[in-house]
Amino acid sequence: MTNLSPAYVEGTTVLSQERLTEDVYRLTVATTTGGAPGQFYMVRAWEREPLLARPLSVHSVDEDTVSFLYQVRGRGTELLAHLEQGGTVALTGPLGHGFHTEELCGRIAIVTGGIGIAPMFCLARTLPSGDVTVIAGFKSAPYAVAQFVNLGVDVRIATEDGCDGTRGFCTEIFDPHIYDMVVTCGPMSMMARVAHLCAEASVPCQASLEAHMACGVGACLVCSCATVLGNQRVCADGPVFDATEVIWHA
Amino acid sequence: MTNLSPAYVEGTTVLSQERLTEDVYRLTVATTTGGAPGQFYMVRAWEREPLLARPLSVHSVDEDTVSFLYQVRGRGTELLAHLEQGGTVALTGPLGHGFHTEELCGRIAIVTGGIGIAPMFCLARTLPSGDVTVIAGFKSAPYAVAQFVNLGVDVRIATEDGCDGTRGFCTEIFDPHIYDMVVTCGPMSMMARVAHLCAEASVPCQASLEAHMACGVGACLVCSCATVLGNQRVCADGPVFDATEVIWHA
Amino acid sequence: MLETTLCGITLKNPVIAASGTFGFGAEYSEFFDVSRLGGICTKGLTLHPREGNPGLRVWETPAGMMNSVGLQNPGIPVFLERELPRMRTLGTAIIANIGGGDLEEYIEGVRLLSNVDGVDIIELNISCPNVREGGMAFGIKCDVAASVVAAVRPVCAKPLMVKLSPNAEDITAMAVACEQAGADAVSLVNTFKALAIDIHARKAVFDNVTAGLSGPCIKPIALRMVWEVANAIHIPVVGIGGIATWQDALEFIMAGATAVQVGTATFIKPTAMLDIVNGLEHYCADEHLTSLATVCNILGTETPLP
Amino acid sequence: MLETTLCGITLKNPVIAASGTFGFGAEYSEFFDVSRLGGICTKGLTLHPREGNPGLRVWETPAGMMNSVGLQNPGIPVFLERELPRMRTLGTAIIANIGGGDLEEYIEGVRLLSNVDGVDIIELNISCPNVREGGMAFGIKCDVAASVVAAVRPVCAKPLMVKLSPNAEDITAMAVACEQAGADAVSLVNTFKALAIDIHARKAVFDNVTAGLSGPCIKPIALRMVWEVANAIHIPVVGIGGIATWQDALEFIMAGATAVQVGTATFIKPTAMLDIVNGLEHYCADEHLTSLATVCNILGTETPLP
Ligand SMILES: Cc1cc2nc3c(=O)[nH]c(=O)nc-3n(C[C@H](O)[C@H](O)[C@H](O)COP(=O)(O)OP(=O)(O)OC[C@H]3O[C@@H](n4cnc5c(N)ncnc54)[C@H](O)[C@@H]3O)c2cc1C
Ligand SMILES: Cc1cc2nc3c(=O)[nH]c(=O)nc-3n(C[C@H](O)[C@H](O)[C@H](O)COP(=O)(O)OP(=O)(O)OC[C@H]3O[C@@H](n4cnc5c(N)ncnc54)[C@H](O)[C@@H]3O)c2cc1C
Ligand SMILES: Cc1cc2nc3c(=O)[nH]c(=O)nc-3n(C[C@H](O)[C@H](O)[C@H](O)COP(=O)(O)O)c2cc1C
Ligand SMILES: Cc1cc2nc3c(=O)[nH]c(=O)nc-3n(C[C@H](O)[C@H](O)[C@H](O)COP(=O)(O)O)c2cc1C
Ligand code: FES
Ligand code: FES
Repeated sequence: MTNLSPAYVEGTTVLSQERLTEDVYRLTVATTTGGAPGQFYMVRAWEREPLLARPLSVHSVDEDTVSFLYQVRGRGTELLAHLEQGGTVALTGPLGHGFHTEELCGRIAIVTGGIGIAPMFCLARTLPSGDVTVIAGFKSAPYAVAQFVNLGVDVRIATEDGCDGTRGFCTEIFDPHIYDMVVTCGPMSMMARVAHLCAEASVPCQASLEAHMACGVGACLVCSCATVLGNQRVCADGPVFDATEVIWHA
Repeated sequence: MTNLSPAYVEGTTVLSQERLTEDVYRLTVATTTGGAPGQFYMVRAWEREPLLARPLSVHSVDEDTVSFLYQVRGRGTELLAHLEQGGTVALTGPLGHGFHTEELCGRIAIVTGGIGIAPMFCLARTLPSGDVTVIAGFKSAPYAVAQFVNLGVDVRIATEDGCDGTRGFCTEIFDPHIYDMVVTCGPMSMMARVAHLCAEASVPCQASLEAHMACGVGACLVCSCATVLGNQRVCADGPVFDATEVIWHA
Repeated sequence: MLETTLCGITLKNPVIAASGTFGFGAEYSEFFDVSRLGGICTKGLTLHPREGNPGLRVWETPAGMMNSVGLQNPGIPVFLERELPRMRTLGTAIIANIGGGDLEEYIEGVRLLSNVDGVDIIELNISCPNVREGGMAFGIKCDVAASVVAAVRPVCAKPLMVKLSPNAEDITAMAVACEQAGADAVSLVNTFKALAIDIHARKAVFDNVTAGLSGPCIKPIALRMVWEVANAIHIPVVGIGGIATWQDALEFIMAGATAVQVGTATFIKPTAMLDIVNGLEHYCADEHLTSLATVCNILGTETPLP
Repeated sequence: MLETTLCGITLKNPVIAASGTFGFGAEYSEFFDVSRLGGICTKGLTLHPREGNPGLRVWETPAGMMNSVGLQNPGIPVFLERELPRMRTLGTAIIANIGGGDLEEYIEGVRLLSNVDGVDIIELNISCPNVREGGMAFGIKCDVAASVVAAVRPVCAKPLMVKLSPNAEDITAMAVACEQAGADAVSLVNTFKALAIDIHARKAVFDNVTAGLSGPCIKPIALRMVWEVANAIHIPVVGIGGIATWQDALEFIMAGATAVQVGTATFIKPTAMLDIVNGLEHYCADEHLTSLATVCNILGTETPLP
């Protein structure tokens, strides 16, 4: 899928804000700027504080809306959660290089931890559903999985507290050998584990990385991650990288 | 009237927010902390920015509410204007020394410029209405005057654009000689003029001064005004001063 | 748990009201039990009374404020007569902050404050940026600062804490010089020399042109300075600059501060210091610390950058 | 109206993208017409490529941010080959910002940049706080700074602008020293050395312990420094530090800056510099100014405080 080029737009209208769990929300805004799976926006719903915008992946997209799925972590996401229908946000995006969808064929595993599931819905929509398995780990109650089921995608769940699916980490119910391609997003430690399993099984893996960002567009170099090609910018060279290129323990 | 002692209370509920003109609002909050005429509160309706709270006079008070009458001037008052019923503010107050009501007898003139009318309603309520004349100046359309009329107080209006009452400044329709006591609040230049007229006519005058404030409680000394007694703190020694003690051109 | 010893004086806790932001302690007594504080620094005192600076005295900046009070104070004799007796009833340590126009004024001021009961520590302000002859010159160059400290040391019968300016050429060298000249502790930082311009009037906002910047905006720089100084001297360091929460206070302690002072945050919330004391108490309880000393100066002395 | 001459180079307007915040100009071309800018400073270049610092590189503070990028760059030869040709198509002045580990690296780097078309000004960064040997040491002491400037001057065929550190012991004396050593202009300030501590991990947030503070929080201090420097030297001053609006830019100009650089504000709003250019244009029109020079350095040289 082609990565779209970005714009900066203030005053984008909030169409809906849904609370999915205690701390997970889905925000839908009216914009035609779109986005490919794995691309993200820098989102700002406040004037001066915090200083920087927050990166959020495109969760779902259509001609004139974009949705974000996000978890409240700190001040920025807390302010996002205060938004109501009719409110406005400033958006910079879509940004970055998303998933290499042209490489995704055969049996595909989508392995996610927690809010790492966010970018996967718009990805799954572009894939032939019968070939896709989502293996999603959560701390406790799962969220945002029904929509995958609706797509006809096979969903397997692991929860740390055992409240749903298998008790434990998603990496424990993930066997790379039965897939041709793997994509992953979640905490770095979890993705490192997925990358390791895939490397052992010689299965290609695309990982969507996280980093603290300032500009989000590739200009400031604060979001670097160590790769075999040297330091790369998560925002502009990624966020999606070939997992074998990432130096996971750097 | 006795000046009440202050408290700091967060989460005071907004009971109503009325817009009186383009940029003048009346905010009523649920608090039992009260206030004497001329006392004020440090008001904060935001978390971090602007840094400091804003001083607002007690406009009206009863057992379990306090109202403020304010004009949007900058960022702080703009944020106040965004408050809606059910919202909350942090209040420090009531603060300062209000009008010396025990001295107010005989024929009393209340001379105000613009939003300087704010502290006068709760003052007028404590005075015998037949003895009081309000002489209020405005740039354009007057506000908050009907309530004085309802008290039975005589109200005379001057507007700079002549849209109501006499065209010109309120000081032009104010003759100190026909009063026994004068109280004034408004822009410093206007109060200086009132003070001058009163001094010439040997009529006692109480003026409620303005100053930029930080603490509002007398601890930081940033709000000083020059008086014949030396520098005084507007927040703690005032805001109401004997006009003859203020050095108006300092 | 929070008890702290600062140059021989026992403080209930390490949270002290910063000079010039807490008057003489009476004002905020209406809002909270000020005896719960570790101490109170008086408004900056000078031998003779001062009217302070004319013109506007306060201006807001992003996450900060500038002030140009200019050491308005009743003078030390009036302080001793009228304010100190009342302060002594507040139930917390009293730190007399003293400024001065010249060396003689400092010496005479310290002498007067030394002779009275009820002043626990003398804080020598060599760093006020808002007075023409008022100490800034003393706070820039190490040798000048050392000479002031050396001059007042013989007449100072109380613990002597020297308050350093972030405008000093080299604040670490300055702290070392003060230690060598006989200081019992240093406190830092005072306000940063800053400027604001009224673009409509086309002139400086303040009559004095520059004024002192304080508040959350300066915290990251102040914290760095405290860390550098704490690793360079052997006497206690009191951390100051933009502290608004218990987490901020803890950062200063971890950077090497024995105690902290809180200024601007009190304007934002009168009870801010109480929250800080309570927050530190909970932190110690949660982390099973018997004393904050356990987490004091834990970054180590290694300075990776020149 | 806004046309500005900076050491012989004509800029469309006085608004320049600050080094390290605008890449090599390509990234933000997607958001606005960067040819409307007065100029662009490149990311800090060094003779040899650098990977920059490991660990976290950014942290937010009240009204500011700290960064620890550490001069990651492809090296001057690669810059000249790959980035400069593209930059030259952007239609704005190109200012090559150069850092260095040692004197030799500075000299060789300046020599390389001097020999090419398309670089309009060389900005000598003697002030980056984020590289171990990377210039900070050069940016603290006047004599060291002067020696670097004197050393590169003979090999520098372009206008030479020296970027000063707010961490300098005496930034005014430093500017004077650079002027005497042959600088054609100075730009100030670079970031302030600052510290943040992760209280849960009980260690510094950054691997390097300290990092550089930028953004609106530093504006009042940077403005004061620009004013002091502008009144002490005769070469142009470029003002930098927390500029986010046209009003901020105008304050720096009134304080004596010939031009300004904008860094962090672009992260907050990609088109911030465009708004500043437009705002200054409207200001000039509204005030009937034919040039901003009319309002440059209007506070006067009188320094009421020592
Ligand atoms: C490309 C990209 C896409 C992302 N997409 C999503 C998404 O779709 N949904 C979602 O909920 N989150 C997403 N994130 C993470 C999200 O940006 C952070 O959770 C958010 O910035 C936290 O901001 P805050 O102010 O709420 O928390 P803060 O107070 O800033 O921090 C709270 C916690 O979050 C961590 N954190 C802060 N910023 C980041 C960051 N940029 N990346 C990783 N951790 C961070 C901090 O270290 C801290 O532990 C994405 C991050 C990146 C880099
Ligand atoms: C004791 C006292 C009582 C007051 N009572 C009222 C009241 O009842 N109703 C009302 O509308 N206003 C009142 N004011 C004035 C009010 O405090 C200011 O208008 C307000 O603080 C402006 O804040 P801002 O953030 O909106 O504007 P800012 O952006 O801070 O400033 C906008 C303009 O207002 C001026 N200003 C800012 N702060 C003050 C201040 N403290 N005093 C005077 N001018 C200031 C600035 O110089 C500027 O010109 C009172 C002021 C004092 C000192
Ligand atoms: C209004 C005001 C007045 C001050 N007066 C003094 C003073 O008289 N003596 C002094 O040593 N410091 C004085 N200071 C500096 C503070 O004590 C403190 O060092 C500085 O404000 C930084 O701390 P903060 O950021 O917590 O406010 C003053 C600060 C402010 C804001
Ligand atoms: C992420 C980042 C990287 C920077 N890199 C450089 C650099 O390579 N060279 C340099 O001279 N200054 C560098 N700076 C400093 C800026 O050019 C500027 O001097 C400083 O940020 C203050 O301006 P501001 O407050 O507008 O950001 C950098 C600043 C930031 C925020
Ligand atoms: S966030 Fe600026 S380069 Fe990635
Ligand atoms: S505002 Fe602090 S003394 Fe008046």
